[in-house]
Amino acid sequence: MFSDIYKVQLENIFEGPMDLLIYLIRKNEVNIYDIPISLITNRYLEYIEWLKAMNVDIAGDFLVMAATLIHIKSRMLLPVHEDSDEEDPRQEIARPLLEYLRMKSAALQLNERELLGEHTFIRSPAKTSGAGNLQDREIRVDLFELIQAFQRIIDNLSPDIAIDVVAEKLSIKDRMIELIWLLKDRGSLIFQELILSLDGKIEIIITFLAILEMVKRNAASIIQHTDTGNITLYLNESP
Amino acid sequence: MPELKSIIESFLFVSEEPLTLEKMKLALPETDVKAIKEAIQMLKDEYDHRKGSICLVEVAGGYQLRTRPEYADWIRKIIQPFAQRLSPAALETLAIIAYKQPIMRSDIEHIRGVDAGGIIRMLLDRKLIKILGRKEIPGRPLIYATTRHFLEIFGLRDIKDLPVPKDISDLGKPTVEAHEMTFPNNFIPTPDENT
Amino acid sequence: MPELKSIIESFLFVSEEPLTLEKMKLALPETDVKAIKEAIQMLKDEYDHRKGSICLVEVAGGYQLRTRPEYADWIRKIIQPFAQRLSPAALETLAIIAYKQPIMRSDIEHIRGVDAGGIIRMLLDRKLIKILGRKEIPGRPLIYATTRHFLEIFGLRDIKDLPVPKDISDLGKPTVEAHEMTFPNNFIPTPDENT
Repeated sequence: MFSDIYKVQLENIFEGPMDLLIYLIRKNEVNIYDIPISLITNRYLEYIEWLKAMNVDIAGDFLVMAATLIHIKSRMLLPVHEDSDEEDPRQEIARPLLEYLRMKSAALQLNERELLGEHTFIRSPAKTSGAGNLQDREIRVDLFELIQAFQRIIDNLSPDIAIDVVAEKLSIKDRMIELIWLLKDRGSLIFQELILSLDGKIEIIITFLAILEMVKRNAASIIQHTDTGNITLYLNESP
Repeated sequence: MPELKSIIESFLFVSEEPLTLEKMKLALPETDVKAIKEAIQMLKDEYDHRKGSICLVEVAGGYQLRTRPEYADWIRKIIQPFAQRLSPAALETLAIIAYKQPIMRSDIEHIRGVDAGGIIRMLLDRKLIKILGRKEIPGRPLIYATTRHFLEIFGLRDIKDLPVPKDISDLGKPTVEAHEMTFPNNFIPTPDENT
Repeated sequence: MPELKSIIESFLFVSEEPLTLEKMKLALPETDVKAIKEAIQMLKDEYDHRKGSICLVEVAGGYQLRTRPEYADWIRKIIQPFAQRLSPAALETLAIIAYKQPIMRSDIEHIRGVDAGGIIRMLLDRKLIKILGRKEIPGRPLIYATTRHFLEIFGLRDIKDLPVPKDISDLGKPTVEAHEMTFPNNFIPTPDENT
């Protein structure tokens, strides 16, 4: 039960490794452009160890950061040539830290604004107002609502109805089967008309490939009319 | 403390329904009813004097800010082009067509379990869906698909961009928020349920 | 015909969301945009002059009537906003999306160093952000951006109106308690010393 309490506390205090790192940098009053990497790494690891000792679940992110710090520390130990233009290994951590701090300050600035619903209020006009001509009204809806609507349907679906969540992908094979089926029904298909009835580039390409495959397999023949230029697709009699 | 008259004005501005004297008194426990009444009268006079489009009326046992009747014709012009929301039923039907297109009406009805004729017609009218052709099966039923306008409405370049429920479930559960900043719900327009 | 200024006032009074110049122009086809703009300015001056509880603000690409901040405490006595709060983590995520949009989830997580799924979903639910589409890279991840509602809530005219984030390198003195992890506002920005 105790571990549960600590778990909650850890998440409240340090939401992620960046927060912990910033805390340690502040606590030790060090310059972010000149981080004493071994001090901070040691403190960081001590903290992780302490958390482990307290039986707290540590998110993987914290361990990744520990590895990053250790890596930087080891790189700092390597001799560096005076005139080398290799950047300070600590940049690897300083840069994201600064970026994170910038975003933190941006969040604070957002929070300091006069917020609608907190500092300032608008009218909530009566819902009865204005029926208008529905036809002309624009629609206000967003994608998230559409997905949620679909999710709702899936959730409420009785188990005997199975539907694929992912939009169906056309396969050349399926298209061939469809074409054969169409040809059996109609006898022939005019290529131009067939293409016009399709929706989207992918469908046209798939259909085209399906026709080529059928001709290659000798399942269908293509004949172009000399006068009209129409290309007609016929089904070959199966042997 | 701001002027009583202005405080009352702010109350009337944010209230959805006519505001009673009792409610105002509750929000202003240290002010007596007589002073509130006087302030309301002053405010009413001010609105009348100013000759703007808004007036203060006594209605349904309370007070309310309203537009003057002379502006009704103008207001109808601005209300009309206002964005409309799709009903949950329409949204669900649209979602089925979007994700399962090309699809026959009977399949839509099979999935939703109810008649879809009216909604399909409405979606056709609104140019959100189109008739793609007929399915070559007995009865040659019409098949439906979404339109270019649909993509525009949802800001999609291509139907392939349509996020699937998995994209959302991958995000996990929404975090429960319990800190600092207040965001009232009651100012976020709620969907019209009356399509 | 009533005064243009008053017609616009009636439009603003009945609108659910910030009203754009374009929409006003559509409702007033015979009036030119310049005249509409002038009338809006006159109305704004009038509201400022009158010193009531209401003001006219330019926000989210449009215009809106709002109560003045001084009245917030009073208003909360008359209406109970269903307080929904944004945690510091949610605010940070929102800030990252606002400043870096359009942005993928992985980029958000890279900056904050933690999973962002739950918060993204909550921000979507609250209509502060939206799915903009997919990025054309392997896996075609969803990309996110802020909404108009975000601008409306935070009182921003447009996304360019966002305050410039300060470069912070001086982390200040540590606070005694780890709980007070939020940073003081009075950081002195020092020049970027990156080499």
